Amino acid sequence: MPVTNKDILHWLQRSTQVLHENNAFLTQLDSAIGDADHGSNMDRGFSAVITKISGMQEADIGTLLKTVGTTLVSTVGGASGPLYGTAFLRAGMATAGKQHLEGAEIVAMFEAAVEGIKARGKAQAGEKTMLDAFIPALEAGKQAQLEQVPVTELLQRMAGSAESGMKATIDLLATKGRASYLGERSIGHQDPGATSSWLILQALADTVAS
Amino acid sequence: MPVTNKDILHWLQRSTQVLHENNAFLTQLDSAIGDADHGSNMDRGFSAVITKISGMQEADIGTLLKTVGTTLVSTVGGASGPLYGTAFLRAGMATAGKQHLEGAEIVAMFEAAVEGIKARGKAQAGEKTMLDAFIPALEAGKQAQLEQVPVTELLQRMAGSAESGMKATIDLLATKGRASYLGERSIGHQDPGATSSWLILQALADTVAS
Amino acid sequence: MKKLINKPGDVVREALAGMASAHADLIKVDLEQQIIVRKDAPLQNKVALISGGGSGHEPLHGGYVGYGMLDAACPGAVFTSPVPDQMLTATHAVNGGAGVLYIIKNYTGDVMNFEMAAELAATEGIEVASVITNDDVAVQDSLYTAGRRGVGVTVLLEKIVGGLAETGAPLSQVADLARKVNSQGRSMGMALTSCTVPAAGKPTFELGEDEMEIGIGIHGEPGRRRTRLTTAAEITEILTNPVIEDLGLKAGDEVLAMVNGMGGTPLLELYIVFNELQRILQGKAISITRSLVGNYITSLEMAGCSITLLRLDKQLQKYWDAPVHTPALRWGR
Amino acid sequence: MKKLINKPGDVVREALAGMASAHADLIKVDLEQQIIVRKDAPLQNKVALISGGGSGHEPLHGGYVGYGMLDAACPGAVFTSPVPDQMLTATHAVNGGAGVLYIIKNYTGDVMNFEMAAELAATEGIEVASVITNDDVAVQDSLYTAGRRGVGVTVLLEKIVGGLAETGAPLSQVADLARKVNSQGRSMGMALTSCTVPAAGKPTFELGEDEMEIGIGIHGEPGRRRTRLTTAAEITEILTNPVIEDLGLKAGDEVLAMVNGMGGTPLLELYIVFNELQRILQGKAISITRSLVGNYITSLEMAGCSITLLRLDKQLQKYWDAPVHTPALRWGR
Ligand SMILES: Nc1ncnc2c1ncn2[C@@H]1O[C@H](COP(=O)(O)OP(=O)(O)O)[C@@H](O)[C@H]1O
Ligand SMILES: Nc1ncnc2c1ncn2[C@@H]1O[C@H](COP(=O)(O)OP(=O)(O)O)[C@@H](O)[C@H]1O
Ligand SMILES: [Mg+2]
Ligand SMILES: [Mg+2]
Ligand SMILES: [Mg+2]
Ligand SMILES: [Mg+2]
Repeated sequence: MPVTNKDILHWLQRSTQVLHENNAFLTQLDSAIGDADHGSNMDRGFSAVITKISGMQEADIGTLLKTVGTTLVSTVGGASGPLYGTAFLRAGMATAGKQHLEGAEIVAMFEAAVEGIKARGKAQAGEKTMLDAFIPALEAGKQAQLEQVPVTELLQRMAGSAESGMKATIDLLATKGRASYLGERSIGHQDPGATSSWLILQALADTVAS
Repeated sequence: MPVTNKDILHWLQRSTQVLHENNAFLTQLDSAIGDADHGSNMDRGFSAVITKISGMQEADIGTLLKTVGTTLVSTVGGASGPLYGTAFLRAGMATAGKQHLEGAEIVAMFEAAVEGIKARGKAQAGEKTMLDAFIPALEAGKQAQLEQVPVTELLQRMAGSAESGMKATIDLLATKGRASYLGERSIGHQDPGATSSWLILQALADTVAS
Repeated sequence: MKKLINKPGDVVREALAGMASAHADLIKVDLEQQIIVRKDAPLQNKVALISGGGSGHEPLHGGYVGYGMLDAACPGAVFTSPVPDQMLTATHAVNGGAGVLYIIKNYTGDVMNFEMAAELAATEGIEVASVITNDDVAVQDSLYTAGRRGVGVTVLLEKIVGGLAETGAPLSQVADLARKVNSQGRSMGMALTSCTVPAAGKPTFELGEDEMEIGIGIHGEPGRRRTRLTTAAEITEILTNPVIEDLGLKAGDEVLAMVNGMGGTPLLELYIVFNELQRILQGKAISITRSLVGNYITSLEMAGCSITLLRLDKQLQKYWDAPVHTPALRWGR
Repeated sequence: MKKLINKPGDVVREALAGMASAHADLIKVDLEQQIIVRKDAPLQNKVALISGGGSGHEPLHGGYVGYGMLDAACPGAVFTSPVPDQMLTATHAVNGGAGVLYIIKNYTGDVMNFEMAAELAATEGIEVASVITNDDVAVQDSLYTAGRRGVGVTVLLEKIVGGLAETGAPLSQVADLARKVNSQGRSMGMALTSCTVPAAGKPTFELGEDEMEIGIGIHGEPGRRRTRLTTAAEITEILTNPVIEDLGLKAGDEVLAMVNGMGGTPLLELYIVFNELQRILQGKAISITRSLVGNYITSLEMAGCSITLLRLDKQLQKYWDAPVHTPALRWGR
C-alpha cells in the first residue's frame, strides 16, 4: 500500500505532537553541546506548520511538503530552520503533484531532502549533525527498496537506521554547527538535530504502520 | 589603681585584635539587618588606628583618644565612622592632658562619648543602635562610681551591662540607621554596632584586669 | 564568591584605576584620596556639584562626573559611605569660587559624613549647600525609620541640576532646583537575588527559587517584605502604584520614567518592565515624555529593578535635555 | 528560573514593545514582523546596514539602530537566529536604492538564514552584500569547526561602518571597510556563571563555586575548557594574550579596547579587568587610543566578560569618532 497524502498529513500531525512532547528533551540535549533552544525551535516551527496545513486536506503531497518547508524557514530560525526548511522544500519538489508515494518515490523524496540539507549546511556524514540520522536512514531505505520490501517495513527500517545513527552521534566529535566549538568536549553527547530527525522519521513509520 | 595611658594603648591594641577576629561575625550580623560591611568597616578603621598610634607611647590619654577619633572619621565611613569617631574625639576632649584616669574620670569620659554619639546620630536609647550597649554601660559606670568600687570592677560592670544591652537589642525594633528600613523584620537580630561597642568595652575591662 | 576581582580589599582602588585610564579625556582620578574629579575642574564661577556614597552602585556616582553633571564623586568602600576627608579634598579640587553643592543620598552614614565635611569646609570659609535625596517610597517616612532612602532620583537630579549649574546659576538657585527635583520624584525597587559584598564573601541574604524581595534599597539589603515571585506585569504594578500615589500623579501629567537594573538583570527584561510601566501609565493618561532604561544605580550583581518617576515641567525637561558628557551618560555633544 | 518576564514565549515581543516606546524618537518597531528600523528609513542614496541574530544579546543589535550605525535589526527568539522573512522585510524597509549590507555573525544558523534572505532579495533585484564577522580566537579556525564565531568586533564594526555609510559611500566601499574592520579585530570571552534561556527554564550548564569557563561565545554555551577560578589579573592575561598574538600586535600599535560584560557582571568588575588590560598592553607598548567598558554584547544574565582589541588606523578611528545616535551608543549629537 502506498503512502497517501492523508498519511503525510497524519505524519505531520504526529511529528508536531512528538516534537512538542520532546521539547524539553531536545533542549536538554542542546544545552550540553549547544545553546539550549533546539526543542523550542522545533516546537515553534511545527506548531506553525500544523496551523498552516490545517485546511489542506485535499492538497497533493508536494504542495503539503513545500508548505511545511516554507513555514519552517519562516518560523524556526537558527541552524535547524533553514536545514529542515530546505529538506521539506526539496522533498516537496521531488513529490510535486503526487497523491501517493510508492517505496521508490519515498526513497527519492528522502534523497532530495538529504541533498538539500547537505547543500544548505555544507556538511557530510560523521560531523555529528542531523545528517547522521538522515544519511543512514536514506541508505537503509535504498537497501530496502532493492529488497522490494513493503512500504511499512521500508519506513520501519529507515526509522531504525535513523535511531542507530542518532545514537552513534554520541561518540562523534562535532565539526559542524555550534557543537564544533566545544572540540573534544562535544564527544559523549547525543546530537539534538539527529534526535529530532529520528523523531520525525519514527513518526512517519509509526503513522504508516498504524 | 587608675587607668594609665599605657593601659589605653593596650586597650586600643586589644580592641584592634578583637575587632579583626570578629570581622566576619560583625559583617554577618550586619548582613541580616544592614549591608554586610560593619565588620570590615571596624577592622579597616582600627587597623589604621593601630598604625597611627604606634609611635605614641608617651602621649597623654586625651591626645591618644583624639587621634583615634580623627583616624576613625578618616578611614571608616558609613554610619559607624562618624559615630565612633565622634565618640573617641569627645572622649579625648574629656581627658585632655591626662596621664591616668580615676573612676570618676572614666565615667566622665564615657559620658562625653555617649553625648557625642547622641549628638551626631540623633538617636536615643532603645532604637537598636550602639547606644543600646553604650548607655547601659554608662549607667552601670555611674552606679559603680557611686558605690566607689575599684576601677577594675567598675570596668567589668560597664562591660557586663554593655553585653546585656547588646543582647537586648535582639528584641528591639530598629528605628534608626539602616536596620530601620526593615521595620518589624529587624526584630530578632542583634545589632552589629551594639556588638562592636560591647567588644570594645569588654576589651577595656579585660586590658585593665590583666 | 565568583567575581572578576583580585583581592577584596583592592576592588575599589583598582576599579578607579581602570576608570581613570578608560576615561582619561573626561575625568581625573586621585587614587590616593579616592576621588573622581572632572577633567577641567575647578571651573571659575560655576557652582560645583559633589556627590558620593559607597561603591558597588556603578555607574553612580563616578560615571556621572563630567560636563553638565557632577564635578566630583567620592566613592567609599563597597556599600560604605565615603569619609569626610574625601569630600573635603573633592571640595578643594572643584571649588571655583561660586560655592559647592553636596548631593547626598539619605542614609545615616552618608548624611553624617557629608555633614562633617560641610562643617570642615565651612570653617575654611567655603560656601557649601547640601541637598538630601529621599525618594524611596518603600520606606514609610515616619518617626520609626531613618527616613526614606535616596535612590533612583539621585541620578536624575545630578543630571538636571548639573545642567543648570553649567549655565553659571548661583548656588541658591542650584540648590533650590535640586530640592525641587527631589520633591518631584519617587522610586521603588525589588530584587530577584541578593548580591555579595567582596569583603563579606557571601550573599547578604538568601532568596528561595520562587521568592522575591519588595522594597529593597541599593545596598544588597533585604527589603520591606518577601513575597512569591510573580510576573513582570504584577511586579511592575507593585512597584509603580505606590510611586504614582505618593507623587499624586494624575491624568495629563508628564513624567520622566526610569526603569533601572540592579546590576544582574539583562536589558531584555528591563524593556519588558518598561513595557508594563508604559501600559500602566497609559491607562492613567500619564505620559512618559522622557525615559531611561538600563543600569544606572546598581547593587553589584543583584538581579532586580527599580522604577523611578519624576514629574516633569518645562524647567526640568529643559535641563534634562541639556548636553551632558560623562562616562555613563552622554548626549548633545 | 528567576526573571522579570511574563510568559517565556512572549519575552522577545514584549521587550520589543518596550524598546519601541522607550526609543520612539529613534526607531520604529514592527512587532508583527519582529524588526527594528531606524526612524527615518529608508534613506535615499545611503547604503543601508542590517544586522540580526538571536535575542538575549542586548543591546546588540536593536540598541544599535539609529543615526551613524544600523538601519535595521532583526531579533530572533532567544539565542536563535532570526528567519529570512525578517531580513527580507527589513531589507524592503531600509533600502534607499544604494544597496544593503548584511552584517552577519558567524554562526551556522545566522549565516544560512541571511544567505536565504540574500537569495530572495537578489531575485527582486536588490543589491545586497554580506560581511561575516568571525573574531573569536577561542575557536581554532580549521577544518574541524564551523569557523570562528562573530562576537565583540560586531559592535565596533556596526559603529565604524555605520559612520562611513552615513557619508554616502557606495556599497562596495562600505562592504570593504566592514571586511577590514573584521580582519583587524579579535576577541575572547569567559564566564563565571551560565545563563537561563527563558524557554528552557534552567541554566544551560552548571559551574562549580570555584570554576570558570574559558572561551565561551555569546549563547550561554559552555566554552573551550573549564578551569579553576582565578584572579582578574590572570583571567585578563588568559583572554588578552591569544588576542594580541592572533592580531600580531606589536609595540607602537594603537588599539580600540573593549571590555564587555556578559550581562550579569557589575561595571565595577569590568573596570578592574580594564585596569589589568591596560597594564598588559602598556607592558607591550601597545596604546589604547579608544575604549569601551560596559555591557555591549551579552548572554542574558551570564556573569563574565570578553575582551576585544581592534587595531586602529586613521580611517577606523575617524569613523569610530563620527557622531552616532542610537539607544545604546551615542556621541557627537
Ligand atoms: N551544517 C550543518 N549541517 C547539518 N546539520 C547541522 C549543521 N549545523 C547544525 N546542524 C544541526 O542543527 C542542530 C541544532 O539546531 P538548533 O539548535 O535548532 O540551531 P542552533 O544551533 O542555531 O541553535 C544540531 O544539533 C545539528 O544537528
Ligand atoms: N543614628 C545612629 N545612632 C547611633 N548608632 C547608629 C545610628 N545609625 C546606625 N548606628 C549604628 O551603626 C551600625 C552600623 O554601622 P555600619 O554597618 O558600619 O554602617 P552602615 O549602616 O552605614 O553600613 C548599626 O548597627 C548601629 O549600631
Ligand atoms: Mg541550538
Ligand atoms: Mg553596614
Ligand atoms: Mg554601609
Ligand atoms: Mg540557537
